[in-house]
Amino acid sequence: MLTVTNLTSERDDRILFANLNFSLHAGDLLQIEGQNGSGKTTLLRILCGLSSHFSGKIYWQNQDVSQQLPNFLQALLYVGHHAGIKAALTAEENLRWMQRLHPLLNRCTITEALNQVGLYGYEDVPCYALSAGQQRRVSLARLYLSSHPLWILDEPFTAIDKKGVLEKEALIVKHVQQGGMCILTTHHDFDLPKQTIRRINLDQLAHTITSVDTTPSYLVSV
Amino acid sequence: MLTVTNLTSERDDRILFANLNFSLHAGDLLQIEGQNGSGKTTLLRILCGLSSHFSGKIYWQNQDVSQQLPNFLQALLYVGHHAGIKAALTAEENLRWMQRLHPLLNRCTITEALNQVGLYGYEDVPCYALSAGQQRRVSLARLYLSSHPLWILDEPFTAIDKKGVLEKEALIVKHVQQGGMCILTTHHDFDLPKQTIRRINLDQLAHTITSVDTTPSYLVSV
Amino acid sequence: MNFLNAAIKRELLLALRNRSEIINPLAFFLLVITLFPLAVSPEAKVLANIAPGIIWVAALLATLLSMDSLFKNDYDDGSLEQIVVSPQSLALLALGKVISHWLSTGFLLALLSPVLAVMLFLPSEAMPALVGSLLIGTPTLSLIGAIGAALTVGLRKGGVLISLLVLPLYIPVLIFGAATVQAGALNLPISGHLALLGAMMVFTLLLAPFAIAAALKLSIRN
Amino acid sequence: MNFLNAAIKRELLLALRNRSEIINPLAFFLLVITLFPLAVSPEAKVLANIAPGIIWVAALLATLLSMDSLFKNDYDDGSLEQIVVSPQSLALLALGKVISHWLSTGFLLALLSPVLAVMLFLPSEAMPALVGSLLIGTPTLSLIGAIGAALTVGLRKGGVLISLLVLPLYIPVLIFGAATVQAGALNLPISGHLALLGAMMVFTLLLAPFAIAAALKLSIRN
Amino acid sequence: MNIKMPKWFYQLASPKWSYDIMGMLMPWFGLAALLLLVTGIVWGLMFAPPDYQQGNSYRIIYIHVPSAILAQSCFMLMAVAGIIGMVWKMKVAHIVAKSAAPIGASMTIIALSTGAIWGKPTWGAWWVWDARLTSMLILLFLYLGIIALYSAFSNKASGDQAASILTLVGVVNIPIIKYSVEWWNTLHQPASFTLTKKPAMPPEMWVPLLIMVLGYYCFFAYVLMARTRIELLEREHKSGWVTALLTDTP
Ligand code: HEM
Ligand SMILES: Nc1ncnc2c1ncn2[C@@H]1O[C@H](COP(=O)(O)OP(=O)(O)OP(=O)(O)O)[C@@H](O)[C@H]1O
Ligand SMILES: Nc1ncnc2c1ncn2[C@@H]1O[C@H](COP(=O)(O)OP(=O)(O)OP(=O)(O)O)[C@@H](O)[C@H]1O
Ligand SMILES: [Mg+2]
Ligand SMILES: [Mg+2]
Repeated sequence: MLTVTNLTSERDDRILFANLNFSLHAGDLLQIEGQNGSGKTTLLRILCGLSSHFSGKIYWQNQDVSQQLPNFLQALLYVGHHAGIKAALTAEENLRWMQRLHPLLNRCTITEALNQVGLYGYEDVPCYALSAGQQRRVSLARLYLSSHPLWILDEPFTAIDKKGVLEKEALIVKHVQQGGMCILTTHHDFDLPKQTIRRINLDQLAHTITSVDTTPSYLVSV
Repeated sequence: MLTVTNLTSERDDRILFANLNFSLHAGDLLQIEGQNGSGKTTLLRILCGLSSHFSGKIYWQNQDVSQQLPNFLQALLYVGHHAGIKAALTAEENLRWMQRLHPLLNRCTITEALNQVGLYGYEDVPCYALSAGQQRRVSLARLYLSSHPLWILDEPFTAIDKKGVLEKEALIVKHVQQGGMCILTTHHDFDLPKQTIRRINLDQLAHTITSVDTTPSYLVSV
Repeated sequence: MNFLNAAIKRELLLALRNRSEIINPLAFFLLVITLFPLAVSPEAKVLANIAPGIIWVAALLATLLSMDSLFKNDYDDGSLEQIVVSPQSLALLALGKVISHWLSTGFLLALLSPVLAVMLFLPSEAMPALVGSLLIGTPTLSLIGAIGAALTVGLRKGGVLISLLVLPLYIPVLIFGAATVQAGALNLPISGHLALLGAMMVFTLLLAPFAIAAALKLSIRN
Repeated sequence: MNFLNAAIKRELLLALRNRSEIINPLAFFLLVITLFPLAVSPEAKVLANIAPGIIWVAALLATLLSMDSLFKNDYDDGSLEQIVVSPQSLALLALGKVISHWLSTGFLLALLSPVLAVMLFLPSEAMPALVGSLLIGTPTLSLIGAIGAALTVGLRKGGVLISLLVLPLYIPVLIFGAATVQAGALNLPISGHLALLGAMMVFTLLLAPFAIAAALKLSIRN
Repeated sequence: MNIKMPKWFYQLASPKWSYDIMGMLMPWFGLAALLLLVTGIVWGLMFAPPDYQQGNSYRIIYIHVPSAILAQSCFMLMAVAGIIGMVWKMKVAHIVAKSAAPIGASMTIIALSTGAIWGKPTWGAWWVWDARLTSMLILLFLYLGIIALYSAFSNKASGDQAASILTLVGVVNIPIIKYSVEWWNTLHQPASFTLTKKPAMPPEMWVPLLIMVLGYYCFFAYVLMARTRIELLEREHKSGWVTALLTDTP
């Protein structure tokens, strides 16, 4: 269970969001919304411990994350803006290395995962010779491999074609239905009933803050 | 007018498309469709002269492109996968340089263009301090500046939020309605009546080829 | 010419934006030269004897190493692509880049060299020869290095491959440069040497921009 | 230990994939050393005198320059991020990277050095001292260099800044390394020198991995 | 550039035609190389008189000099092929240049190592920084750079052109290197050992040497054509004539 209290982030004197509070339980799917530059990526990176531009507290299983980082990292799968794959290695070699890093990438075999993302026949091609979407698919193959409880995904559908997006959406829904948690950002429409998905809109948050705070803050043009 | 005859491309012994024929006239909007890895980016780069992995002919105003490259480049605006902006420079400085490169980026002032893409207030921020979507917006500000007859856009909407996508779609439609030409790839749905937009699907092309070896002439309905 | 001007200005602006780019070759030059008294011998007689050679080798290496990033950044962020699809002359742009590169390396190295020469006990009669040979010789190094940089820019981690390509071509400049300083130290006439270095410079100045432009196009289209 | 193994294997695989990474520091070493006879003097007596210093400076520079890319690629493509959000030890990974880096630079340099020593007329009695000092000294260079690389990896175009940070720390190794060879050439005992170099290696080996890991985390979170 | 050339020149541009012609010529060159090399070696090593100063160690000349000569000729050939390839867009010329590069590099290595072996007894050192030796070493570096460049490009056509640019820049530089290196050497130090003074050789010594040089050229042509043909097949493996070739000979 992930809980966030009073999370505030500012960059270069612009407050992105302030006093953000939420908690995420098993089975929750949380979508961070907001226009470009509203701070979605920043928020996700803060949650993963990849950014120190924040104040506030983050708890994992009711304990401060910084007190039990290894536990938290054990449970976390993060897919960021950058694919995190080596161009010189093949898809298979890349995923094998990911498995070394994350013991919980053990749900199925690598070959199965690659088939699932439609890279059958490309196992042995070095990744630099793959198209933009195919490279992204290699990175997303981790979702099929993962038995992590918590997924944090930043624009996972970038460069993926329509059929691919539908498949990955279904996978994410399945993950939370089986008791996983997922936080993601995406500009794609996620067509799901209200009760399945929760949304936090950072644009609105930015609005509320600018009026309260005393720092000469900046209103993002809408 | 852009005409392509018998365009064939292969990478590492995989034929991406063969004997592609089409022509584009004033007022045409052409969307290249196809799943990830089908060769959309490759095709666009070939058209712009950025790839030599092809055989076939490309004509501009009924003359071979390679015979009159300066003419062709004068008329062309290309927005690729990479934003083509310098992280250390501000949005304004970047666009000013683009104007030096392309004399036809003269439709409005840079400030106007930046306002149009919602970067009002960010003119003086170096681009590395912009979010993924904001960086893309800087690159797309060129569309507002451009009076080039031919636009070639590779996934222009990547990382752009929903409102931004709608605005840019409208801009593209306006461009062709005023007699411009546009070739683009996008995995977003482009909601337009059939007569406004033409589509070439590379998946189908790939299918027909792989079975036949003697390279039949495949004509896309124009 | 107008465009050449704009290109030079842009490069200098970029160099100023991350000042490290200017300071680094200088710092490297300084540090390499201070290594020799430590590694070889602190004796004035030994050092004075080898000083011309060492200063020239250090200047050559400082130029060579800063060469690697000359086109790399432009390649990675798509700026180079944009220049290739623009109607402007690539050779002119390349020349602009080389000129501003030289201003921020070779030129500054030449100005700094007398200080280092004093540290290596080079007799003061040799100073004009030192500064003169560096001023006339380093442009040739920048021009030839840019050919190597352009040839390797598209290669994944071309890295130090550029050294292999470029160093053999640097050797005549090195030999005549060091010989000029040695002649200067012995109070021999140096105008013959300088004329030769000047001839090399003019020769490369006339030919290199075209070789660079051709190499850049190749690298992009690979 | 298992993970250390896997990390080393991955790095060596990557190095093999673009073989230039292995050949390049060697080629650079070779080329730099051939520059000195050309720039300084072809006389055997002069060269033999300065050979220990030159070879050590060249080895130092070859190590230093290959250092720059040690973490850069992992940073740019997001691999480093992935390692930070994984439960594996960053220090162990860093150690693995340094070890494989040393195997493909320092180790090979040491093996190659006798050939170059012959070209500089170093007396054959000095060969054991040369190879020994390089074998024991270069790991320290790799370890210290990796700290510098980790500190600068996140900086836009940190470029040669790393030299500035690292070279001062290299100086003790350089002094003792070159002194070892000089002693060897004079048929003096060298075991004291080697023991000192060994002590430096052990000391950095114990401390550097943690410094590297801390620096990497800093760079990522900036 | 459109410079009119004779017909056979354009025929050369056809991969199939070149492949066939080389197939025809190869056996002759192979045979000539074999005859000349065997004659030269036997004559040089067994029948030529020993040198009055160096005794028998001079006999390495029969390997050393031909390889040194060839190492330089090969670079010229690559430059000419590079120009033809760039100006007339002739693929075959590029392929010839590419096939020649490793041969030239090997010849350079042979010249260097036989020279080094020879240097030890005559000069007492494996290596001296003499003008000729130095420019040879630089030539080796140029070869290695060119080979590295060929292999670094994924698009073979791009690699060809990149290497051609480097070859042309290099070939312009070679006379400059030679000149500068020679000047550098004589300026600072009277060379302790000069290679430029020809040892007054009796004909019994230089005739076998001449035969060896000719043999080397034939051998070079033979290997070059073999390598070119292989490269042609590899590049053209999709085209009709290669498929026909492969299906014709079961
Ligand atoms: C690594 C060391 C050496 C290198 C790189 C080298 C290189 C060369 C080169 C480039 C040539 C010119 C071929 C031509 O174009 O005519 C040559 C010729 C020759 N070399 Fe060497 N050489 C080396 C060592 C030696 C040694 C040690 C000797 C014997 C003392 C020697 C004796 C000769 C002779 C007699 C010729 C023929 C001279 C002539 O026809 O002009 N070389 N060598
Ligand atoms: N550098 C390269 N070397 C070899 N093959 C490549 C290279 N780049 C791309 N390819 C291959 O070319 C094919 C088409 O790539 P391309 O980038 O054109 O696809 P795309 O249609 O743009 O896909 P996406 O929707 O993912 O952007 C892919 O199958 C890929 O494997
Ligand atoms: N390195 C940085 N230095 C300073 N400010 C930054 C930096 N990176 C981002 N910012 C600022 O932080 C804000 C939020 O950026 P972030 O990347 O989190 O936005 P985002 O919501 O993910 O946007 P997008 O939809 O475009 O991905 C932006 O306004 C940007 O200007
Ligand atoms: Mg974002
Ligand atoms: Mg694409």
